Parts: sequence; C-alpha cells; structure tokens
Amino acid sequence: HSEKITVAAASDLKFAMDEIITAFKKAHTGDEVDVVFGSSGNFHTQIQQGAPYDLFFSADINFPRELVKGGFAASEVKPYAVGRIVLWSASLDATKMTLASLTAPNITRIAIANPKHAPYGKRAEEALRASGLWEKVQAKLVYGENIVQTAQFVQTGNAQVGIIALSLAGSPELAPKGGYWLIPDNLHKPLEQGFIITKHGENNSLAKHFADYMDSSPARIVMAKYGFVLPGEVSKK
Amino acid sequence: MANIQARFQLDWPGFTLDIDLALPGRGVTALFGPSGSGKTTLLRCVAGLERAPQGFLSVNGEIWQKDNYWLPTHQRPLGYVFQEASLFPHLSVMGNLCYGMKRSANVQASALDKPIELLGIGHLLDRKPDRLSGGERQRVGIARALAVNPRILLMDEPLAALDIKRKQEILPYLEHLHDALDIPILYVSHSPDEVARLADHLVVLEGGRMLANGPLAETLARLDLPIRLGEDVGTVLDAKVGAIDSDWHLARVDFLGGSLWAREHGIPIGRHVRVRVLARDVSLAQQAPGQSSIQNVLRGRVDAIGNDGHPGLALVRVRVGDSMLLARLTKRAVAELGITLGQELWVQVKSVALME
Amino acid sequence: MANIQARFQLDWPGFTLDIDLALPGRGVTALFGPSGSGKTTLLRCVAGLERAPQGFLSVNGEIWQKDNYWLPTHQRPLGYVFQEASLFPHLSVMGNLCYGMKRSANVQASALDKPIELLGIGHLLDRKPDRLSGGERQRVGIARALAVNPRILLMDEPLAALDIKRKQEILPYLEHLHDALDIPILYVSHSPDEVARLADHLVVLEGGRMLANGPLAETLARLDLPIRLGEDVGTVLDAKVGAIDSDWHLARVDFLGGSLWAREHGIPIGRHVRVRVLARDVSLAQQAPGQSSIQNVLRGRVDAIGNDGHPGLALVRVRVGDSMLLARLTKRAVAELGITLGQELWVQVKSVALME
Amino acid sequence: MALTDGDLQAIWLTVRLAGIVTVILLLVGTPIAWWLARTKAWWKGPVGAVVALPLVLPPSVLGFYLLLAMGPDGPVGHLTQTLGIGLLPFTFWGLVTASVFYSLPFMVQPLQTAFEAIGDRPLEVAATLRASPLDAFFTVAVPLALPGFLTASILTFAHTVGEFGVVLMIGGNLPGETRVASVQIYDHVEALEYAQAHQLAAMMLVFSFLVLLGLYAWRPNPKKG
Amino acid sequence: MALTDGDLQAIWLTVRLAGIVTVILLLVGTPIAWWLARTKAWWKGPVGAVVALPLVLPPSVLGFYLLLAMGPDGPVGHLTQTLGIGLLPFTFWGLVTASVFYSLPFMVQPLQTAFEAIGDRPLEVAATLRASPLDAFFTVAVPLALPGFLTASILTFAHTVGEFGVVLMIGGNLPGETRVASVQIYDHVEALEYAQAHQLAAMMLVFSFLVLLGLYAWRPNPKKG
Ligand SMILES: Nc1ncnc2c1ncn2[C@@H]1O[C@H](COP(=O)(O)OP(=O)(O)OP(=O)(O)O)[C@@H](O)[C@H]1O
Ligand SMILES: Nc1ncnc2c1ncn2[C@@H]1O[C@H](COP(=O)(O)OP(=O)(O)OP(=O)(O)O)[C@@H](O)[C@H]1O
Ligand SMILES: [Mg+2]
Ligand SMILES: [Mg+2]
Repeated sequence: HSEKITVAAASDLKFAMDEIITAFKKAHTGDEVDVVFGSSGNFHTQIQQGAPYDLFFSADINFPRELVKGGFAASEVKPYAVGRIVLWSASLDATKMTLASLTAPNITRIAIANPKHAPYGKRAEEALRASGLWEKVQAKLVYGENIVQTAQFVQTGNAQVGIIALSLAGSPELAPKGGYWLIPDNLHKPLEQGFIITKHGENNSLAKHFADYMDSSPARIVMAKYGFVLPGEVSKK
Repeated sequence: MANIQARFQLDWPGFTLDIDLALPGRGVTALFGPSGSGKTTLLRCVAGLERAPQGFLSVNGEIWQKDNYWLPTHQRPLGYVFQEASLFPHLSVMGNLCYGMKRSANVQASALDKPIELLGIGHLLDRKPDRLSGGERQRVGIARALAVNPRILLMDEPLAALDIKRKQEILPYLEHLHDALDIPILYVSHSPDEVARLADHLVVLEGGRMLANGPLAETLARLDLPIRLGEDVGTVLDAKVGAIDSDWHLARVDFLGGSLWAREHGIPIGRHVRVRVLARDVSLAQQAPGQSSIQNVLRGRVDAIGNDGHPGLALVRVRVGDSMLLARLTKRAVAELGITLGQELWVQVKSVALME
Repeated sequence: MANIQARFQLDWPGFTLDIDLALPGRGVTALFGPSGSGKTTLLRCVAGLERAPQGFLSVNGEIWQKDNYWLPTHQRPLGYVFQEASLFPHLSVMGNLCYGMKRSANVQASALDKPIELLGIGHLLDRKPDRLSGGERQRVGIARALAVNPRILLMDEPLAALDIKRKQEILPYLEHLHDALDIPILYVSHSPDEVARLADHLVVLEGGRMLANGPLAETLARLDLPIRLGEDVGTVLDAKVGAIDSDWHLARVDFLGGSLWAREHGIPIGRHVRVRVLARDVSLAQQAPGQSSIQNVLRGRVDAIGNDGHPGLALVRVRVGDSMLLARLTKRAVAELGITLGQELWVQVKSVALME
Repeated sequence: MALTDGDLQAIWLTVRLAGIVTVILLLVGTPIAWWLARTKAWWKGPVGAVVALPLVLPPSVLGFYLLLAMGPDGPVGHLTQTLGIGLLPFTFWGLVTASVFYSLPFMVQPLQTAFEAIGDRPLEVAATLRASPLDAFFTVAVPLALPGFLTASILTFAHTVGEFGVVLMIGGNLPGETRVASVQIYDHVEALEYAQAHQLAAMMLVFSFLVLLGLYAWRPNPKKG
Repeated sequence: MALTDGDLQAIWLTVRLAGIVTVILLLVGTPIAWWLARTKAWWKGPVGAVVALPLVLPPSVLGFYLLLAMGPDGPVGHLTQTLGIGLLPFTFWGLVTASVFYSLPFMVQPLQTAFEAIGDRPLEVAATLRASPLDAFFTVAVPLALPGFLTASILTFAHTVGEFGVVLMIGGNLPGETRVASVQIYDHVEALEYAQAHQLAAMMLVFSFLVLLGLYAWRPNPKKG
C-alpha cells in the first residue's frame, strides 16, 4: 500500500532536496512525497501548533533541538549537513575578492541575511566580526529576510555583493549569474543543520525510510554537489 | 369614536411643536399655516417618522402611540405624500408605484390604472426618477401613496409643483377618493383654492401651535383669521343641485336661504354639493340691481362688519337665510352705502364654484 | 441689441425640446406651461447646465453659446433658483448664502441683509439645511441666487412652497428688484397670479415647443389661450396714479380710457403702475348700475367674444378707450344681455390689483 | 504558456478561497457596516475601531497570533475541538477563517460609508410604504449602496487573492489544501524560478484584470437610468 | 512596558511612513478617483481595473518586481539615476514609493465611490454660484465626500502600517531607515523573542485603536447639523 509524507525544509535546501526526493521516489514508486520550503522559524512555530509535516529539515539545528525538548519530535535530532557561506556578486568578479574587498568604495551595498534570526546571517556577522570588518562595513549592510531574499538583493544589482549560502551560489539558477568566494569556516561557528521526524510522522514508515535515505550515499552525493559539508566530513578548502 | 386624537410635544432648538388636536375620522382636514409653522413636523409625528416623547395618537379607535407604546411606521396603514417627491432613485416609476402596493393587503394591480391615467404618468413608467421633471416626480409620488390602500392619507403639499390644468384634473379625483374611500386625509396646502375645494375641516398652525381648528365653513367665516387666505377668503355653502340648464351648461344650486347659478359639471339633480363663494365675488347694493351680467342676486342681512388685510378694505358678513356669505368691499363703499349691522341688502354674486 | 436670443434643440427619448426664442433684455419673462413641457430644461440650457448641440444663446449682446463656442456655467453671470432648493447640505444657511457672494464681483456682504430680512431667514443662519422646513429651504435658495449680483436671473418656481402671506411679502421685492437692477428674469411659475403680477413678457410652452411668446398684456388678452390661466385669466393695464384718497386708503389710477379705484400701497401720485384686472372681476350691464358696492364703472365697447374653458362660460373682450379688458360671463348672460360685437356697455370692475 | 499542475491547483484554490471569503464577508460585514452606519450608541466608535484593527498588524504576525489562537492550546482551538470540528490550522477552512478576520475592514469600511451616504429619507419612504426595516434594508438600502458593495467586494477579493503572510502561517503551504497562488508565486520567487513566477503572476494579473474590467464595465449607478 | 530604542525608532518610522504615504496618496489618488467617478471615457474601465491590480499580487512578489524596476537596471532605476536621485531601494523614499504604489487602490476605490455618490446637482449649483470646476471640487465635492476620505485614509494608513512584505523586499530592514514596526515585530517573532513581539504588537494595537477611535468619534457627517 502507498504512503505519503510531507517534508518541511529550509529554503536553502531547495535545489538539493528536489533532487534527493526525485531519486527517493524512484525507489518508492507509488508513494507520495510533498515538500514545503520555507523559513525554519515558521516551521518551528507551526509544528508546535500541530502542522502536518512528517519531517522537518531546519537550517538551524537549534530549532529541531527545541522541538525535541518540547516533545514535538519522534526522533533524535540528526545533523544532515553543515552550511557554508560565500561572498557572491552578480556585477563584480567575486572569485577575486576577499572579505577585505568589502571596504572598497565602489561597494556601497552589501547584502546579508538578518543576523537576528537567520542562521546564515548570524554566520555572516561572525565572519565579518572575526575579520575586524564589522564596524567598517556596517553602514553598507542591507538585511534580507532570509538567504534567498539576500541573494535577490544582489542578483537585481541593488547590492553589489552579498554573503549567501554556498548551496545557493552553486545552484543551477545562480551559478551562471556570478561567481563566489568561499568564506573560510574558521571565521564563524559551524552552521549545523539538522532534521527530525515530527510527532506527526511518528507512525509513518515512509518518514523513517526517508530519514534513512538521507544517510545513503546517493543523498550524500547530491548534498555535497550543492555545497553542503556532510556530517563527519571535513570541508574542502 | 371614529376620529383622530393627537397630542404631540417636541422641543427643537428654535422650534417647539405643541399640539393637542381632535380631528374628524373622515373627510379632508387641511393644515394651513406659514412656512416653518410645523405642518410637515405634525404629519411626520402622525406617520411615526418623528418621535414625540409622551405623545398620544389614536386613529379611528386604534392607538398608534401612547406612553411607551409605539406602532412602527411600517405597521401604520397610511399613505404619505412627501413634500419633496422622494422617489426611490434606484427604481423605475413602475417600480416605485409597485413598491408599496406589493406590500399592502387587499390591493390588486389594477388599482394603479386609475391613478396612472389620471395623473398622466402612463408614458413614464419605465423611466428612472432622475429623468423626470419636478411635476412628474410629484405626480408619481401621489400615485405611489394612493396605491397602498391606506386607512389615512397624509399629503404634504401634493400639488405644489403642478400647473392649474393638471390640478383641476387631480382635485376632483381626490374629492372622489375621499368620498369613496371614507378615510381621513390630512392635507397640507398653501393654496386657499385647494383648501376651500377639498377640505371639510381646517387646522391653522403658527409657530408650532394651533391657531384654529374647526369645520371648514365655520373657520372660513371667522373674521379674525381672514388675512391668511388673502385674496381667496370666502365661505362654503352646503347645497343641493336643484335644476340644470343644459342649454347654457348651468346648474342651479339651492341652499338654506336661496339659489345660485353655477357652471355645471355633470352633477345630477338632487346631489349634495358644496358651493364656494369668494368674498371678492360678492357685491352689495341698496336697490335691486338692473340687468347686468351678474345673474345671481340674493337678499340678505348684514351680520358683521370686520377689517380685511388692507386698511382700505372691509369684510362684511351677510346672512342669507341660514347661510353666511362674506363680501369684500372698500371701506369707502361701506360708508357710501351706509352699511350697518342688521341692514337688509341685495347681494350680488358674480361667480360661484361648485364642488362635489 | 439688448435682448436674449435663444435657440435650443434637444432630443431625449420621449421628449424633444425645440425652441427658438427672442426675449426682451430686461423685465420679467414668465415661462408658463404644463408639467413636463420643458420649462426647467429651457432654464438649464440657458444656464449652461444642459448642452444643446448646435444651440445658440446670446444675452444682452454677449454670446454664451454659438456653434462650438460654449461659455461654462460658472462664467455666466447668472443667478439660478432651482426647482428643488438644492442647498449645499454641508454648509449652514449662512455658508450657502455666502458661497456665491464670495465668488461674485462687486458684492458687499451687506447685500445679504435685505434678502435675509425680507425672506425671514435671519433666525436660521446657523442651521444646516437638513433642519429646515421645505419653505425655509426654498427661501434660502432664493436669497442665495440673489446674492451673486447676477446679470440674469433664472427662477424655477421659486415661490411654489410658500404661503400666501410670505409670497405677498416677496413678490413686491422681486418687482422692485427687476425695476432697480434692470436685469432680465426668466421666471417659471404655475401661478397665474404671480405671472400676472410680475411678468412683462409671457412664454407659453407645451411639449417642448413654444405655443406663444409676447408681451404680457397682449398674450393675456389672446382669447385662444385663456384656459391655461384658469380662474385667473385677466388683463394688465398700464396706468398712472392720479389721486390718493388717504381717508379710505384708495388710489385712483388713470389709464387710457378711464380711471379705476384700487387699494392704495403708498405709491406716490404720478408714478407709473400696472393694474391687473381679472376677467372674473369684470361684469357688464346694459343700464348704468345703481348704487352698489362696486365703485368702478366704465364705459366700453365689445371687441371680441370667445369661449372660456367651460362650455357655460364666455370671455368678452371690451375696449375701454385704448385699453382692453376681459370679462368672464356665463353664456346665458351673454344671450340675455344680447351682447354683440361693437355694442356699447357699462363695465363694472369689482376689484383691481395694483402693481408697481 | 504552460502552467504546471501545481500552478493550476493553486489558482483554483485561490479563486475558491477568495470567493468564499468574499461571500462570507458579505454576510458578516454587511450587518456590521449597517449597524455602524445607523446606530447612535456610544460604543459605535470602539467597535468601528476594533473592526479596522487587524489591518495594522503585519500579516505574518497576525498569522502567528491566529495560529496560536486556533492551535490546540488556543481559545479558538479549544472551541473548535469541543464542537467536534477539529483544529483549523493547516486546513482550507482555517485559511478561510483567518482571511475573513483579516479582510474584514476592507468589507466593512466601504460599506459603512455607502450606507451612511443613503441618508434617512429613502428608508422613511420605505416605511410609509409598509416595508419593515429588514425589507427596506434589502430592497432600498442594498440597491442604493450597490457601488459600495462593489468597492468592498473588489477590495476584499483582491486582497484575499494577494495576501500570503497570514495564509502561509495558518495554511502551512500544503499543496491542494492551502497552497494558494500567492504562496505558489512566492515559492517560485524563493526558489529563484523566475520564469515560472513571472508566468503565474502574469496569468493572475491578466485574469484579475479581466474580472475587474468586467466589474467596471458593469459598475452600477443605481440612480441613473 | 519597556520598549527598546529600536522599537521606538521603528514606531516613529512607521508613523512617518504611513503618514507620508497617506498624504501622497491623498494627493495622487484623489484626482484619479475624481476622474474615474466623473468621466464617461471608454478607458475608464481599464484604468479603474489597473489601479486595483497591485492588490492581487502577493506583497513580497510585488516587492520583487518593484526591486527589479527600481534597481540599477530597471526603468525606474534608470530614471531616478538620470534625475540624480540615485537608487531608491533600501532607502526610506524607496519604501514610500513602493507603498504608494501598493496602497493606491485603498485610496482610490473608496474615494471613487464617495465621489459618485455626490451626484451632479451640488456641482451644478456650485457652477451657478460662480465656482470654477476646481473651486467646486474643493469647496463642494471634497466636503461632501469627507466620509469617503476618512475611509480611504484609514484603509491606506492602516494598510501601510501593517504591510511588511513589500517593505522587507524594498527596504532591506535598515534600522532607522527602513525597519518599520511591522518588520520589527516580524523580526521579534522570527527570533522567537515572543515577549518583545507581544509588547510591540500590543503597543501598536493600542496606539492604532486610539487613533481609529479618535477618527470615529470625529467621523464627520457633512450633511447633518
Ligand atoms: N435626463 C432626462 N432624460 C430624458 N428625459 C428627461 C430628462 N429630464 C427631463 N426629461 C423629460 O423632459 C421633459 C421636460 O422636463 P422639464 O423638467 O423641462 O419639465 P418642466 O416643464 O420643468 O416640468 P415641471 O413643471 O413638472 O417641472 C419631461 O417630460 C421629462 O420627463
Ligand atoms: N431636524 C430639525 N431640527 C431642528 N429644527 C427643525 C428640524 N426640522 C425642521 N425644523 C424646524 O421646525 C420648524 C417646522 O418645520 P416644518 O417642516 O414642520 O415646517 P412646515 O410648516 O412644514 O413649513 P413649510 O411650509 O416651509 O414646509 C421650522 O422652523 C424648521 O426650521
Ligand atoms: Mg413642510
Ligand atoms: Mg420643472
């Protein structure tokens, strides 16, 4: 008999997750897998209110941790990737840049995600602080609601550069539009990402299968392809 | 008792209505009074559109307002012709006419035929009110109020915007209506002509109070009120058609005290009629008048002499048999003719108006 | 030439206006006609509120409409009294009165004093229109139109909602106005009384067309139109105050053909006046009448005999000197007196109205 | 133009949602507006102000509060559970409920103005012609306020179509159930699938333009004729 | 209740933004509504529909398109750069521009209805009293449409206060410049700082309630007196 799951996934997983699900479905013909992308914070709130998501892939491991604490999860928090941030530009050649280039006068707007609640934004702030640049560039910063909006600020040319997720910069949509420079991960805390099976997915065997599939090599290959560092691996420099 | 009892008090800044009225339960009561005297306000109180606290109103035995009891307007079986036609702007003329009819008991659709024809609005039925002339709107307003089979009609200057010819077509219909339907009509009008013609009963208002209230003939003959009727002061006689001269289209009407010739309107012999005699049409003479175009000559006795609005004019009340006539003379004529109370005189009446 | 030329054609479903008019450039022109005959539409065309394509309008030498030229309403120096008072609901009475005044050249604030007093609206100045009675609204509308110092006045039944007393106060003012200001007034009215009193010129409309257009006296004396004036058919004489009898408050007015005594209104000797004689007030006699309360007796010659509205009545036109009088008689009286064209008769006039 | 199945589903859901919300608000908002237009009670002011309040909160925040209220521990949630309806969030009817709440002022405000503009006279006339207040309301007030109803419905419908902050929060973006077109376009944009976003947005615009154009062409003036 | 400096700044910014947008829309929307209410041109329909269109796009999507248009490569961006104003995104005036565009229907629709309800007569009367069309517009049409202006302003103001989808996209969430209260509340919620979110939201609600209450108490009926 066929089963159905709904996966709630952070926006930065968009490209990788689509590909993983396509592959997963091939192995589970007849079963249905819906995926919903959005803000991890929203999902966290919604799951507390009984949202019908079976798995929750958060961009910030703290959200699933809290859900486990609150008894809204049917599994442990499983880390599935570590995110990386990059300097990305659509109008300049970002491959030749470093964080220090941000002080250049021709750069008037720098987009980062809102460090207050977006995990990629927090890491961007940390990296800038660690490089001693935070005070110098703060006046140039504009804040995206999430990492995608941040990318859009850059993509539309309204900001010359932005700090976005590696997974986005390497995506088929953005890769052709500009280059990136990978920000060394020693400049910021690791951006740990984790997922859980929610209470809603507790008795859904398909949810378990999917969780297991995330650990399989086909899934890991896809994740790596989109720039995620996988748990237990060391990032390539 | 079949009548109307009304007691209303309203206090508005700048205006106070204070009315305690008993009116006959049938026939036309004219409300007469200067602009701003409270005529419309009184009608609105009767209709329940204005709420006079602690007022009292009973209409032919049914209580419509008393202490805290209050019959809502839509449950009062009345017809109201507003001072401004107030048609529904979103409905065609036909829609306006049918609106009340559909909501009234015992009314067939054919009840509209007669008013429509008489008021000459047949060609307007499909129009929206914004495409009507002032008088056309008013006529539709009248027809609409008539179509609800009311048990009392409240009409606020219904004919004000109409030309004489049209008025003369509508008046007989209203006369007929009040005979046929046997319902009371409260009729506001500034036209003494209409009042004299239609009314059985006259209420004179001023500044929110009642100046006079009584049967028409009696009230019209009061010498202390005449100025309000201006040129058209006069009296009304109850009479009967005594003969018809069909060659000359004249009718002889007999009243207590004599006969008069009037224009004939197809009213059959024996029928009771009202005859209106304006003071301006009455002249007095010492000797029997010679042959003249004035064909009505009566014999009467001077009953009272009073002032008229103008200092040069006098009103002389003459008793002819049991009836009263008013004559308007110059004071000089009064002096030259040596008119005194009790004197016998010839009374010449140039023209009289006959009303059914 | 100082006059008004107007040519308008309008085609509406169910109504066609087709007017080609020349009117005198001063004095009062009465527009007379049944409901729906196009009186309001004509005024609106003159005011520029209705646009008759290819129309033509010139007022005292200024062209207001011609071919494609079109002077917008607000640039036409006119005063308009609407058929429904149409006060601005958001302004107080005072605000309404001042609205036009503030926008007109050569008007002092004191210009309002007289109309306010005369129209009796002084106690209403702070009220909003929704708290006025029908007649009060109309009076404010009149005052508002007068306050703009217009070069032409358009008045659409301005006195329809007013009582007689108020009318009698306002009419002399309007008369005075048209003498003093020397501007043309187009005046729609259903009241023959008002028309006869005010108008110098009469236009009769029916179904959007002109039935008659001419000086008042001439048009009133036309025997083919009388029915439209109903009871109030009559003629107007030009006369001069010849003597005043202050004891009896009477004035003698002399006209071409004789003299008449009328109530006196403080008009000084020698002043030109108009005298209105209603056909109903005129009687005819073969022999010199004896002493009676009718004090005006003239000698005249029968000029024409026509029908009146009722089959029993006749209108007889009598030439007195150079002037014309109409007498309304029963046909029987015509026969009994043997009235024929050219015959000499005694003309008794019971009452005349004197207008400045 | 090739819309995906998901797009079509989303459009259909949107039309259904906006239609249902507009109808419900016509039913709910009309009496409120009528009452506000005609009452002289002192609490008219507070009620009027409260009706307009949902407007001032950011949609997703409003959505957050609604989610709390309608969730298993919220008062509305308790109520719906007691009534046996279950929980509203993440269901189509939850969306409807939230949108009704959120769009209320767009219905009430224009209606109130339209009702006030009618004045007393037509209702007085209706009463003298035997129409009960309810009858007069439907046969006089409503037809005379028709342009107001049109304005109110346009604003409500369009606003419901465009709204996604509340919808996203309450609805949870479930395909076929709560993923309306606005959310779908938003998702396309978030996924950087601009071509698809443009397509769906253009489609929505054209469709809405035609609907609005139709409404305008028919735009009634009850007083002209 | 202790609001942070950021909160106060955001509130002040919000009031300023909503106030400016409302004033600009009064200036821009009024002539449009007047024209729509009185013209008989055939393109009245299309124009009316276009004015209402911004409503049907989800705010953040609309924001995205505005971002494109106002960016360095967009038509508006070209224009503003040529005019020496620079680029609008991430500035207060960019927010104003976007909000004006987005809130236009809330101003135009109620005004149009209110203007239509006036009818021809008062303007005819004004013309016979020497008032030019412009004069009559200000001294007759505007006072008579006052309830419509109030409704339109309430909807516009409140909607601008509450809107954050467009604002986030165009504004870039810059404290003191584009971080209005709606964004600030949203940020609090997103950061799970519920207490602060509640506080600020409550504060906004109370403030808005008082403003609305004041408006209601004063709510003019130009025809009563
Ligand atoms: N907008 C319109 N469209 C079509 N017909 C109209 C319109 N306005 C008026 N009419 C018609 O034109 C005719 C003339 O109207 P108008 O208002 O000029 O009459 P009037 O002589 O002033 O009548 P009244 O004495 O009743 O005021 C009427 O038959 C009326 O029905
Ligand atoms: N809503 C109101 N508030 C205060 N005063 C009012 C109100 N309505 C009317 N009035 C005043 O009450 C008085 C009586 O008004 P009403 O309408 O009854 O007069 P009317 O006799 O019908 O006059 P008209 O012949 O002019 O129609 C007037 O002086 C008027 O100004
Ligand atoms: Mg009245
Ligand atoms: Mg007219």
